[in-house]
Amino acid sequence: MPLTDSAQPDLEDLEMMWRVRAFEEKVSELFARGEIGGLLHLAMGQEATAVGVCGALQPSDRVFSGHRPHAHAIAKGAEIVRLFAELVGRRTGYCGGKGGSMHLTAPEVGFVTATGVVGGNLPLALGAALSSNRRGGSDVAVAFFGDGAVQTGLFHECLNLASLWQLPVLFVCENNGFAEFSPISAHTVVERLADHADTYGISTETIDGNDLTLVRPAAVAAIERARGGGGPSFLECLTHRLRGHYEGDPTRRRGPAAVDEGKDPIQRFVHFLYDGAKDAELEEIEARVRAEVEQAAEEALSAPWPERDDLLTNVVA
Amino acid sequence: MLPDLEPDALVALLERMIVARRFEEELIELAGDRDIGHFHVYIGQESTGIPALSLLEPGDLSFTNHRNHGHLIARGAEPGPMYAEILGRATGYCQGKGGTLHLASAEHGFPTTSSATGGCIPPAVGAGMGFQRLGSNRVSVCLMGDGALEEGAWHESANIAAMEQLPVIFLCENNSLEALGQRAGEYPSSTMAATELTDLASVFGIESVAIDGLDVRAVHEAMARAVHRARNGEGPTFIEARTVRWPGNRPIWPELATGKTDLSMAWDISLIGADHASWYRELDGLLGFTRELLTVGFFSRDIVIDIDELATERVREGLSFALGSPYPEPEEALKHVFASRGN
Amino acid sequence: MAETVRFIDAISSVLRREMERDDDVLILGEDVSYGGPFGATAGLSQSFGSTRIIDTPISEGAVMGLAVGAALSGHRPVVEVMFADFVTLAMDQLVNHAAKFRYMTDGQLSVPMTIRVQGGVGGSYGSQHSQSLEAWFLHVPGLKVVTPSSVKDAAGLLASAIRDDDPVVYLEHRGLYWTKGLVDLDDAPTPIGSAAVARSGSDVTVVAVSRMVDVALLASQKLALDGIEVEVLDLRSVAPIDWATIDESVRRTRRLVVVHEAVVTGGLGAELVAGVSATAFEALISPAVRVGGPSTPVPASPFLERLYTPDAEDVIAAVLETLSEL
Amino acid sequence: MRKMLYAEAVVEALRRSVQGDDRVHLMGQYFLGLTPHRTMVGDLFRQYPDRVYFPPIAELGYVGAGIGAAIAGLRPIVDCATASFTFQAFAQILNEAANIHYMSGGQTSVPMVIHYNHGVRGGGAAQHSHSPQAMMWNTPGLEIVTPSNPADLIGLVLTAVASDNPTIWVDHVRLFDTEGEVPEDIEPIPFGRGSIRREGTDLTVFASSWMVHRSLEAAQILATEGISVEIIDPRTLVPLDEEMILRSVAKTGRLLVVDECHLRCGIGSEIAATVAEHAHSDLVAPIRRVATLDVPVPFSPPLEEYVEPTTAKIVDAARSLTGVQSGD
Repeated sequence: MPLTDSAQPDLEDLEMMWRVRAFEEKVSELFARGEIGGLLHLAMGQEATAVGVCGALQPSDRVFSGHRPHAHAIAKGAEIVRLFAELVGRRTGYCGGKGGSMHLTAPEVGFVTATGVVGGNLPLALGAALSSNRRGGSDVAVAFFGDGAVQTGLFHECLNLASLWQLPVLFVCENNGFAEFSPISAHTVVERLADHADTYGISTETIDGNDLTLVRPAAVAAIERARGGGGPSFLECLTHRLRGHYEGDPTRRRGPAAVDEGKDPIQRFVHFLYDGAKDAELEEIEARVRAEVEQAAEEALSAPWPERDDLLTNVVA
Repeated sequence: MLPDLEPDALVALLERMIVARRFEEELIELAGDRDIGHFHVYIGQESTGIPALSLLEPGDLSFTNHRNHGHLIARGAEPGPMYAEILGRATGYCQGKGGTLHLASAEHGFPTTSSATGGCIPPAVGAGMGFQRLGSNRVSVCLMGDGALEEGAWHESANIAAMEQLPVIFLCENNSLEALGQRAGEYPSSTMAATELTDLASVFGIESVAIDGLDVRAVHEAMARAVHRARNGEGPTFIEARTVRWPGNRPIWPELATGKTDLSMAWDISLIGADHASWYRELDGLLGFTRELLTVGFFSRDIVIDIDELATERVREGLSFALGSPYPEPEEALKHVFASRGN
Repeated sequence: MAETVRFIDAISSVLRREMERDDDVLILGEDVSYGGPFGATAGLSQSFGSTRIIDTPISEGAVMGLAVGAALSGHRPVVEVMFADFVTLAMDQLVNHAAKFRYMTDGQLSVPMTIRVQGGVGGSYGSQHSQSLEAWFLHVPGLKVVTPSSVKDAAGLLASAIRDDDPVVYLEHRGLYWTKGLVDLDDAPTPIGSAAVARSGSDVTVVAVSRMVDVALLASQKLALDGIEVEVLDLRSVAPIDWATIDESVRRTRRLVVVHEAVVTGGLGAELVAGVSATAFEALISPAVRVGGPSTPVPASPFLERLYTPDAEDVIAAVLETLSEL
Repeated sequence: MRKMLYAEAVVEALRRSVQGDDRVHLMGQYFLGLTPHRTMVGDLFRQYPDRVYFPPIAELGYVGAGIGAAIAGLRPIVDCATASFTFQAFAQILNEAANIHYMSGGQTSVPMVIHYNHGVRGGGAAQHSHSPQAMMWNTPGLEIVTPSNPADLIGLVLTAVASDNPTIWVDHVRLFDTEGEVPEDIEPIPFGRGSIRREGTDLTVFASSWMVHRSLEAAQILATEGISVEIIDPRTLVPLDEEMILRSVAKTGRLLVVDECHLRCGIGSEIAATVAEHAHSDLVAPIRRVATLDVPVPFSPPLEEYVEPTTAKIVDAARSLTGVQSGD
């Protein structure tokens, strides 16, 4: 489709990508300092898909993420101070310290939930889409997942259902070439993952997920199709993880060298916007966002721990 | 068309197809007289399972599902212990512990039968993996219905079979052409969005073919090729055999909607009335195969009648054997939870 | 108005009434528009159409998760699981998602869904279609679990389950489907978490669930002829357990028997006996006794099925055992 | 005797299994979870590339494949990594593997081992902290081993691999860093025989896996207060050494079950019920259970500590059972 203005990413999107990057870098630092425990999966290098897709959504559209959810939550509009607070297990966190990194929620901005189970969020997104559809609404549901989820049985069941019922759902596969620790070739013989979606008659597109100027229009088109009753779409974004599978991964396979290969989505978008010229404005955005992130992290760390009484609440209503 | 086989082999196929048919007919009749629990019959799919499984050799494994009676007969299981198992008797293949849903006979290459939809797929793939790793040239056959393709187990297992190039044959008997809930002309099976079921396998690079499951020759050829590939390390094959659901299978409890099969309809069209005419004329693979054998002139109607009489007799003897068999001893209920421990 | 209906029809009627009462109630399952295998949803698709009576593929995991997603979005889905054993295919969505979202998000998300699960021994269905899995669900915090034994509670607990704001596993024993009983659909729903005194007695407390309540009642009638007065508690809710009612009864009778059809080892009975042994230890004057399925898969043979399933004689033997240890 | 880390013992158990029987193949790569030890198993994988299979993230598919491979003649050791992922494979583990021998009337055996790491491990939150062994126990047909030290681990795994039954091998990542003595020539340990980790007279503590260590720690504290604790480590839950438990309770008259499963219908429920049924007259105090509280496991460290069975909770429970006032 031709690019419309709404399909063009702009400076706000750049700022959002910086916010994600700065957040993840800060998280990495807090993890190294021992302020954050548990399993942390960071999305440095995958900012363009999160920002490209979430920036094309309305607040009432619902996002369901997987075990690498920070970028999606931020891009959907979650407050970073509450995200930090959750990661450091504080009472003011989005889940009051009960969820942690893999179970973030910010329902008021349409970031419904994440899951630590590979592929576990796909049917949830489907259900939200069904719900919207049955209410005659126009809200769209989005499931973000990695290439590892494509080999799960749920993936197959969900794509079949989405197509059968023509549900308003967007499947965003962030194909970073690695399922957990293994290169994708160790997990499937299918080279273009979107081929699976073709099988069920779902609209597909495979794009360079590091290029925000490609992700955004593809997302806008898919979302408009879903809103208009055109059913599900499958967007395969070829991305590049700048970190290992999780923080502390002893077999970390990715290093900053990748940046040199021109895969860093922020650098690419900067180049697109400025063609290497106005560095001052860029530096101002980055500096401002980093300061904001630092302050949010400080605020989160000084927040109180949960109370013991909190432990037994909210198991059931 | 007929498979490229010696007359003796063709007669053997016919004989097993008739046994499979009579087996189910007797069972449905029996169920009219007494409560024998829920069961599924293979009528209408004999032209697929019998020629396909005739190509297996001892040691090859097959993993079947809730609609398994015809499969066991195809590999030489006896009606007596089969009925005995269905009736929960001590002389059943599983000594009454499996029943129709888990009818299994290890000596005939059926180590276990799952009646959870898609439940047989991962173990079938695993058996292929076992054979490959043991350096054996045996093959593993997964006997599945089209509904099993709706399960995630299919997707996970197909991926593994393709990745490892395992000696596995997925024989998918798609009998949904008239199944409950079918969206006519829209999808090939009840609730599957893929317009071609074979796409679900070929997307993994698995060699896939859709055939007419009523065509004994087509089944035989496709299966022969799949077995050859598997034995020679060329990887998995997916065969979609399209059959039509027998009218008696439409209700949840099978009933003899088309009556006991009258094989003379194979040569005397005047016996076919208005009811179920298309079934008798075109869709019953057993009648079709009989017609072809007669047309080619391998043998006479009398021989068909003789084979049928013998087959019917064998089935009835099996049923009396089962009905005359005792129930298991009570203690049997507590046995075989675990294999005996070696320590 | 009270009328006598079959258990399965009570389920049907409540589904219909709840759908009329609340537009957010959806039904999902295999062949539900055709009534499902036992007719629980018969006729509903004619009234409510395919937008609310939704046939699904045989994709238990996805369907369970989809219902969770719809519940997160404000619907009240009722998922029909054709056989309890097939919950195994949806365990991850049930245990790791449905049961946890409220807690993991500290109360921000709700999962108001009902999971109707048919199960139990009978009809030669064999090992993969006959299990009673209430102990698994009881072990998962965040799930509520109910299992009616009477037609009245079949209706009352289902209405409560559908109106509840948490995931409720509603366990149906197919052996009860054709039993009849009096029910008034206008009555208040049966509250979740409350046991019923099915028969009052002073000598021994027998706690039973589902189809075993009738078995316990039959046993208690026979025992009454010998002057032994058994109190039969119908647990009705497996989670939460009505400890107060059990505790009150056991402190009075000072003896406890638990009866369920599921496997004894690691079963509901283990929890009940462990709980009573901790809280009413001094009240018990003889050891508690558990009656239930043996530690074997469920066999297919009708003969073996009868041996597998506890009957009134087993309950009588257990009651007498608690009385003999004085 | 040599000293060995539990994590090293995992690798040794796998190595000996692979070396001892050509039919043993390893399916999965996270035997040591995501701990820093996970690279230790790498040498073994490199040494026997033909005996190792790294599956995709498809637990239902590859655990089921393990079942079929076992039927076809292998003796696979299948790794599910984190216990929570077994829920993806429940249909194959509990509805197929556990039932096959029985359903077939004894015709077919499934000689496979299924490994997972259970329990609260620190920051795992609700979806990575499960202990599903109680649920598996409720399904007849699975043997369940729960080693607590390196020597037992090796001996039990050797028996598991030789067993013709599907066996669940339960590890805990917190065990990996513990150290223990291992005989030079270790023999298979028969199933169904518990081990008395500490002898005592006042109170019987039943604990498995990682909880054995917490109980030992508690017993030391209690000893300084004059409370003599006997600790029973069942080593295998199925089959269970009931006799050892009953014998100990007959001696002490008190039972405390320490269990990392959730309280309701946990391992503790079954042990408590068994003792209540069979040793009622031996008991001089109610049976107590210290288990993971019945909430999903929370993420935040203080909340996590509050739900799990800690040494302090074991000490408190023991004091109250033996009539000693809490505190000093």
